[in-house]
Amino acid sequence: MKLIMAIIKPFKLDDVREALTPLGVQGLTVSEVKGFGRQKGQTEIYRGAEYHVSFLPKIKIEVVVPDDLTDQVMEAISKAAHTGKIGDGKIFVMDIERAMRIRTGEVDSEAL
Amino acid sequence: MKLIMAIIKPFKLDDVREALTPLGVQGLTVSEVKGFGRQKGQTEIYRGAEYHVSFLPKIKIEVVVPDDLTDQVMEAISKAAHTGKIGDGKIFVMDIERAMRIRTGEVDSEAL
Amino acid sequence: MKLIMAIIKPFKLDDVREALTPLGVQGLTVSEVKGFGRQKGQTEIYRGAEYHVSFLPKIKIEVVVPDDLTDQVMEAISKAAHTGKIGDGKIFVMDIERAMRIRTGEVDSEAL
Amino acid sequence: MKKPRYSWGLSALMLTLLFALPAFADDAPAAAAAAAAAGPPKIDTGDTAWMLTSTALVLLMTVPGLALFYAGMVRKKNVLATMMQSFTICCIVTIVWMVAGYSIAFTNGNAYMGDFSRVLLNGIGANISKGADIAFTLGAGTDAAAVQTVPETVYMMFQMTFAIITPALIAGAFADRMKFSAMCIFMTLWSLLVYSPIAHWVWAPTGWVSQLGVLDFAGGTVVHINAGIAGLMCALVLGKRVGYGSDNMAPYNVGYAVIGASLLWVGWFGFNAGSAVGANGRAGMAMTVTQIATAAAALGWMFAEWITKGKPSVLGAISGAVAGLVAITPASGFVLPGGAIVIGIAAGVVCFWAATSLKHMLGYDDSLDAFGVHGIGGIIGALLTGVFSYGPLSATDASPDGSPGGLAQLKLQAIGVVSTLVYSGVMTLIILMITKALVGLRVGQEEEREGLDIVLHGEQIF
Amino acid sequence: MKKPRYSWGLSALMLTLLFALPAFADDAPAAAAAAAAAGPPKIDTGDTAWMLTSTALVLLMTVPGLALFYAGMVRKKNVLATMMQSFTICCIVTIVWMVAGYSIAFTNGNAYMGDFSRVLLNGIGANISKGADIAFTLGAGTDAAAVQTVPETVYMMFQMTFAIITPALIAGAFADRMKFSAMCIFMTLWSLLVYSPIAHWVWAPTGWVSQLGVLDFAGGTVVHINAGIAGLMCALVLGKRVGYGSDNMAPYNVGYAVIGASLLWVGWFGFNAGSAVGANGRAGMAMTVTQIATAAAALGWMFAEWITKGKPSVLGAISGAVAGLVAITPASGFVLPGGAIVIGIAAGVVCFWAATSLKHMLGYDDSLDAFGVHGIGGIIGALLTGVFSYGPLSATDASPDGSPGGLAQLKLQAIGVVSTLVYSGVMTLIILMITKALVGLRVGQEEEREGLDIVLHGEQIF
Amino acid sequence: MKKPRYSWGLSALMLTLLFALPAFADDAPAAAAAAAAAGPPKIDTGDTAWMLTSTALVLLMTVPGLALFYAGMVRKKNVLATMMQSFTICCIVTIVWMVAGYSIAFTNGNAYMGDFSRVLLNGIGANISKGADIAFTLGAGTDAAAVQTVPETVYMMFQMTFAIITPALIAGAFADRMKFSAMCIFMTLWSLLVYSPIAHWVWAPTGWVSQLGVLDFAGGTVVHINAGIAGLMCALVLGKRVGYGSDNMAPYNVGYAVIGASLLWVGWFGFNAGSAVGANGRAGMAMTVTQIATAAAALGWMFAEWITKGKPSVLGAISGAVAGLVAITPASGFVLPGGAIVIGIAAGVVCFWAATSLKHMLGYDDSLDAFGVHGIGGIIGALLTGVFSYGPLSATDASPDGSPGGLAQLKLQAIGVVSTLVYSGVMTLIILMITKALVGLRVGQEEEREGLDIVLHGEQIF
Ligand SMILES: Nc1ncnc2c1ncn2[C@@H]1O[C@H](COP(=O)(O)OP(=O)(O)O)[C@@H](O)[C@H]1O
Ligand SMILES: Nc1ncnc2c1ncn2[C@@H]1O[C@H](COP(=O)(O)OP(=O)(O)O)[C@@H](O)[C@H]1O
Ligand SMILES: Nc1ncnc2c1ncn2[C@@H]1O[C@H](COP(=O)(O)OP(=O)(O)O)[C@@H](O)[C@H]1O
Repeated sequence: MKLIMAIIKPFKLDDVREALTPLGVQGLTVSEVKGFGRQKGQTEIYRGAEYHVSFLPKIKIEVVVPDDLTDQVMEAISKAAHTGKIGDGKIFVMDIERAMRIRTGEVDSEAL
Repeated sequence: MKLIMAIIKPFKLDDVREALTPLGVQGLTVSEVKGFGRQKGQTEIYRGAEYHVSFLPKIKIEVVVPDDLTDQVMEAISKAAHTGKIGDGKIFVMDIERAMRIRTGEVDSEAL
Repeated sequence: MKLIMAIIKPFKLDDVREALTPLGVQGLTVSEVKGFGRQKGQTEIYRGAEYHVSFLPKIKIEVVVPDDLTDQVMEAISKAAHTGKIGDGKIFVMDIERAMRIRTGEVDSEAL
Repeated sequence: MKKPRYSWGLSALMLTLLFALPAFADDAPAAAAAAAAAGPPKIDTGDTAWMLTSTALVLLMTVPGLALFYAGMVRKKNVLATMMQSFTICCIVTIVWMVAGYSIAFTNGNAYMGDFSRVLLNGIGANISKGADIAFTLGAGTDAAAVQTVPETVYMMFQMTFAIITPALIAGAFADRMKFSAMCIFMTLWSLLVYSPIAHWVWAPTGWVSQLGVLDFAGGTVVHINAGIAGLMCALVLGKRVGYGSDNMAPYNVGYAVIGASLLWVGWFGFNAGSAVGANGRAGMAMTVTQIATAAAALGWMFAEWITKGKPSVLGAISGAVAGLVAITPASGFVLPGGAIVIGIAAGVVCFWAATSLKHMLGYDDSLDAFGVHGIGGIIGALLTGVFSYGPLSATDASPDGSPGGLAQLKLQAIGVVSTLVYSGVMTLIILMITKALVGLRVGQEEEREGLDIVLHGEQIF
Repeated sequence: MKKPRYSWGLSALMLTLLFALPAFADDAPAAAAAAAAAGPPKIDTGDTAWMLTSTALVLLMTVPGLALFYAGMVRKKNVLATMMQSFTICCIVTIVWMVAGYSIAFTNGNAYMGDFSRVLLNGIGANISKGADIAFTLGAGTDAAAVQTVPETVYMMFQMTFAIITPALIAGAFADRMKFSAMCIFMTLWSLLVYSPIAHWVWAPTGWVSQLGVLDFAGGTVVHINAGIAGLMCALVLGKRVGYGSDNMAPYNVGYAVIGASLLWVGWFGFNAGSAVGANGRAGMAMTVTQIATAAAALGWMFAEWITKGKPSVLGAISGAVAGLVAITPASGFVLPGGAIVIGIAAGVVCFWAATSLKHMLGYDDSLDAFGVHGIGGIIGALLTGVFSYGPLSATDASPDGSPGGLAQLKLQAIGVVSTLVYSGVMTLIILMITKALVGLRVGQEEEREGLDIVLHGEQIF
Repeated sequence: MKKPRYSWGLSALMLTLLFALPAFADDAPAAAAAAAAAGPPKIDTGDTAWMLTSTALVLLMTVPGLALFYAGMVRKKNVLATMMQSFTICCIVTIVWMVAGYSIAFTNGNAYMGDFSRVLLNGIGANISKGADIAFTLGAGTDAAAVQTVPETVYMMFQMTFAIITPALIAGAFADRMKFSAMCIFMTLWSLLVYSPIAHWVWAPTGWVSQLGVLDFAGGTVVHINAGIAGLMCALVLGKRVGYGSDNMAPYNVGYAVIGASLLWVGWFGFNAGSAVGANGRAGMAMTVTQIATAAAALGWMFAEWITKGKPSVLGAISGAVAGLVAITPASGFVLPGGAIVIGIAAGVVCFWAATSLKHMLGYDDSLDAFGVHGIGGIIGALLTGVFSYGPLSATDASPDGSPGGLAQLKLQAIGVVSTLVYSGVMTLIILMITKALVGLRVGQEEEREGLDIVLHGEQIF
């Protein structure tokens, strides 16, 4: 199994989720994060003090999938989250050694 | 070392933490996340518009443990977080190559 | 590539970010988390009820870097986040198999 | 925004004429003698104190009351933009009202609109010098002249706060998707062309609705039905929010909405009891029935929801309270506690149905139920005023029976309701078209997804 | 909820008789002549203006004041449910008060409760017609008749807001664990069977406490001791919150609590200065001592905490302010600034000790310190009123010395305190038992862990 | 904190003498006869009702108004500490004012400060007994004696709320970095040594600024310029926040700031219209111009920002509103709606420039723009009062022309502005030095990074 961790623009979350359902992805976990990257925040001005807002709100999606789904899921996420503008985000893939469903005790791919 | 990442129901956090202490787990990190899975949120109605609430509040626990503790920790978490009802959550295990305690510079299992 | 995950004290974030820039780190992702560890929260008293505050606010930094940068990045983070007082936090290193930049489709080290 | 005011004034006049239902009435020229006798009327400090207070209370309803009520019900990404709407409308209408709105609404003019004698509040300071403190006479010089016990500035200010909240209510219907520039233009026009004329019809002694004998103590037609139907038009013309029905549109912070609804409740004491334009028994009764109807409506909605959906929601309880406040508004100076409780329960249960079933059935997306609560609640209240009005409360020496409820009165009330619905609905459509032609109405789809806070104002809540 | 009101009324009567301490007094039948002379009394517009305002201010204390104060101190998962309690109590008591509460409290009846002549506010509109605006006479027809300068509706409404906030204060004691249905039933019964009778004892001219000469300007016994002891009973009967003492129960948003405390402070000007039932020197003095005692108590708690715990907490400062507001309440129309500062400091320091040490020692879980702040603060204030009362403030032509403080007065005050503690404590226990039998009192343990917002109302704050 | 009050009083006296600009004037001993004729003056209940209400409204401005306005603009880690500042200042100044502040400000004394006859509010209850309700005479016994229509307690309380908000405004300048203990000491001294004397100069009939004929209806000099320049001194002495210019200092919750600004707006009706010390035509006009100037200033700032920066920010709109409120304050009882709109626009645009460009250019870190908004806005208002003042509004039988605007008046206004700037600026510096010597001014750098909420108060917002 692989953990696919995607950092995307917040308003793309619904699109990504919808893109994953047809692939059989049954679950995923989402967090609100702040991203720092090439995309520079606007220079914000609060009553005269200019700050370079370097952290931008992003959404982190973590989804664990069987090995063979990895490519398709990456593909689907990158298509759904794509706007072509800087700051679209990244997808990272890690290996998951074990998985377990707490409710039933099922393990590994059964557990996803 | 392994990173054990567990997604659980929020009100189970205290139980899980208490279950881990006897095992010698000295630290863990917790985030508020939203989960999407088989557990469907209630269909919520806000003044007549019905929305299917697909994201539910969950807690993500990340805890790094020595390899030999992995089984016990998974066991303990899954017992403490168990309600038997859908949405109890998952436990995932990843490999950690290195670890370091910032305060002292200690590394690997010393650092946990 | 490696995912370096650091749990640090919140007010050290700016220092850490500044320490990474010279190394050529172009992006990172930050979340607000709560940490449980050796550092015990103050015993807090709310109108007479004493609670041992076991969870403390921490910042989690996730940054993916090419393999050869790992040491330098760990070093830089641990120096910048160091106060010498308990609760300074941890650094963990995981392997990343693949990476992808959503905007361009670039992969792996190109994508960072 | 304030430049072409005379031309707006003119178009207002023309449009008003266009939609004028009955024939023109004569401008009562005679009989200004009564008021002129025995020196100018003096103000009463107690009445003035209460009206100054009421003005502050009604302002509190819009900022921060309505701002919080509405902002608490939208999603996180639109919280600031929603507050900004209430706040900006408050500012814009203040200027519009000063420039021409007050003059159009409360000077004599004809049966359909006032004249321009108070444009820029011209002459409003005349009666104050040397502590003379002459009281204001509404409709001075007409045979329906009503001598007040407060200075004209106070009367004007109290009315201004009504002029402010009415368009602000509309914003609930188009929340989450209207352009800020479009909103500014729309509200300027709407205040001048819709609010001021209808206020004139109903509350100026020369207004045709007022002369018919339609009862509207504190604004069931002028404020709530008016804003409600305008909101419905906006919802229809702008269309549904992106993701409506599929995305989760759960309110970001119902707590804000509770604070907002509470401030609306408190402020409404100024709205309704203040409409007695004095600190007297009628104000006390208006406050009493306001409280009772509000509580009854909140409980009505709450139990209706508890029974049909299984849980009494906090959003439901506060929505019910607002529905009750709306429905008792036209009735507040006319009914007794018994009538109030019936009006309250009716409003709570019917608005619950309107906001949760009717809207669903008809399929429009009135985001925060401007129509379902203010439109429907206002209609219920306006009609039931005709049923429960208790004569002695409005009795005077001139009219010793007051305005008792009954079939005749009910018919009059229906006329008031229908003419407001028609005039406001049609005019709102026209103003929407004009605004659309000028700057467009809706933000882009991508922008809507990203949220108005960042897109329109460059800010966000963390 | 409102159906069996007459039977409640009857049980109220019976229970009241049961606990009546001294013997029955005669219903003063004679001497209604004084008030009847020289035409009915007219209202004073200035006094009426201030009482209308005060009513709005006291409503502001409950919604949103108390709602925010309490919601800010609970955990995130219970924020909305806590607000809902204040809001719903406001609605329920409004109806209960209208149906029978007001009549039980403020009609003549006997020394222990009023009669049913104002049930459903029957006859309250009688004095308004044709702008007659006849002023209300409290205890009309008795030899203690007190002619007011405001209409009865205003008097009734002002008192209603007191009837609303008192039960709402209790909710602090059982926060985070009571069933919503249980709360609705409990509060209905409590308002009728505890609040209204005690209000009658103390504030109706025919009440036995009032006739003894116990001083309670704005509700030290009726409101605060009453709510405090009832809260303590609730905390004892319901038991501790799950996880009490081990889980972190840090307040979700002390900021909300600060806003709430601030609104309580502002609203309390209506509460205390409004209890002068007029805009006069006594109201001004009541406002003055309220401000001084509040500031002194906040600083008292703050410095006590700073010294003993090392840091002055925000929660401490606002808790101290509320303690000061509570303690000055019974004293507010009777003491001078010097007395106020002593009462304030005493309240701040003693309530700090009560909420942080006494509670701990005794081991009950009064979640938000309804007893520690309102009970203890009220007792301090009620007793010290007997010490610092300055005669001339309450002097009239009939009683040229007023009610000066002293040992005699202190004894009377103690009687007021003890009888409130006993009656309210016992009755609260009984009502809790009844409620428990009907629907149970507490949510399940799992539900409590999950949080009342979702479990009871299906909503949450994000 | 309250112990060495007489020595403070003495130093106040000495410092006042030191900075006194013109020579000493004679204490008008004669001509107390006029007021004494025909029995003591009675209060007017209507006026008293409005002043009681105004007092509550002005308190609402500080807690929770300003507390929210400021807390919404700081970072999350300082939210509670910022609220705590407003709340604590409210408490401290209440006591300081009671102990000596009121006496220094509003008793006759000499041209530079009052005397100590009202220390501890000594004698303030004298006129109340037996419902006598004698009205207060400001400057009694001098030939400028001004008979009021409200009791002295009410006058004192109304003024106390002004004394509270003024130092609370300063806190915006040093937000995020001052020690809590330092703040407590600084504010105690500042209230006594700066606020009270300046209030005496401008508002006591014996004050030298007042006798010059400088116009300041509700506190342009006393409150806003005074707080603004003191804030600037604090910002300069304390230095910039750690990370200023590089870290993101985006406001945590602009929503809080919107609520705060709204409550400031509503409360300001009490501030300005209350400064008429009665419910009369002048109060109505003051309220009117307040509303108009505020709206104009908000729109002014908003459009200026929209044009120059591309987006109208919510923070900008509310900042503009506050700037307008500030600028109209000195003018409010003197100008007509036309003047108000000019003052409003000027304040909105100039303060926008001051807060976003001037501050940047000069390089000081006035965190929340206490100087940019209150200082600059106050100066604009004070000067333009001299331009737009309309004589008849301030006309009396004694002075039938009132105080019309013009070059002569403008010069007087400039004297008022400059003397406030100089005295307040210098004294603030001295008090800062004293405070620094006693406890230090600023928290450590590490503590500042960690946030004042945890470091100073051991609490945080989640
Ligand atoms: N090396 C990295 N490690 C972790 N997160 C990263 C890394 N680089 C970028 N990110 C995340 O991806 C987001 C987008 O990256 P950015 O460089 O702004 O644009 P783009 O993805 O178009 O190159 C960042 O805001 C950050 O959250
Ligand atoms: N494949 C997955 N990858 C990441 N997180 C998952 C995945 N599947 C489920 N989750 C997380 O686990 C939670 C519970 O899953 P769900 O399917 O609802 O119930 P259950 O765990 O009982 O099967 C989800 O809300 C989600 O946060
Ligand atoms: N085994 C672990 N797994 C995950 N996170 C940990 C672990 N141990 C510590 N942490 C995180 O590191 C933070 C600091 O650890 P702590 O034991 O308090 O101090 P120190 O880092 O100085 O040893 C904790 O608050 C927690 O967030």
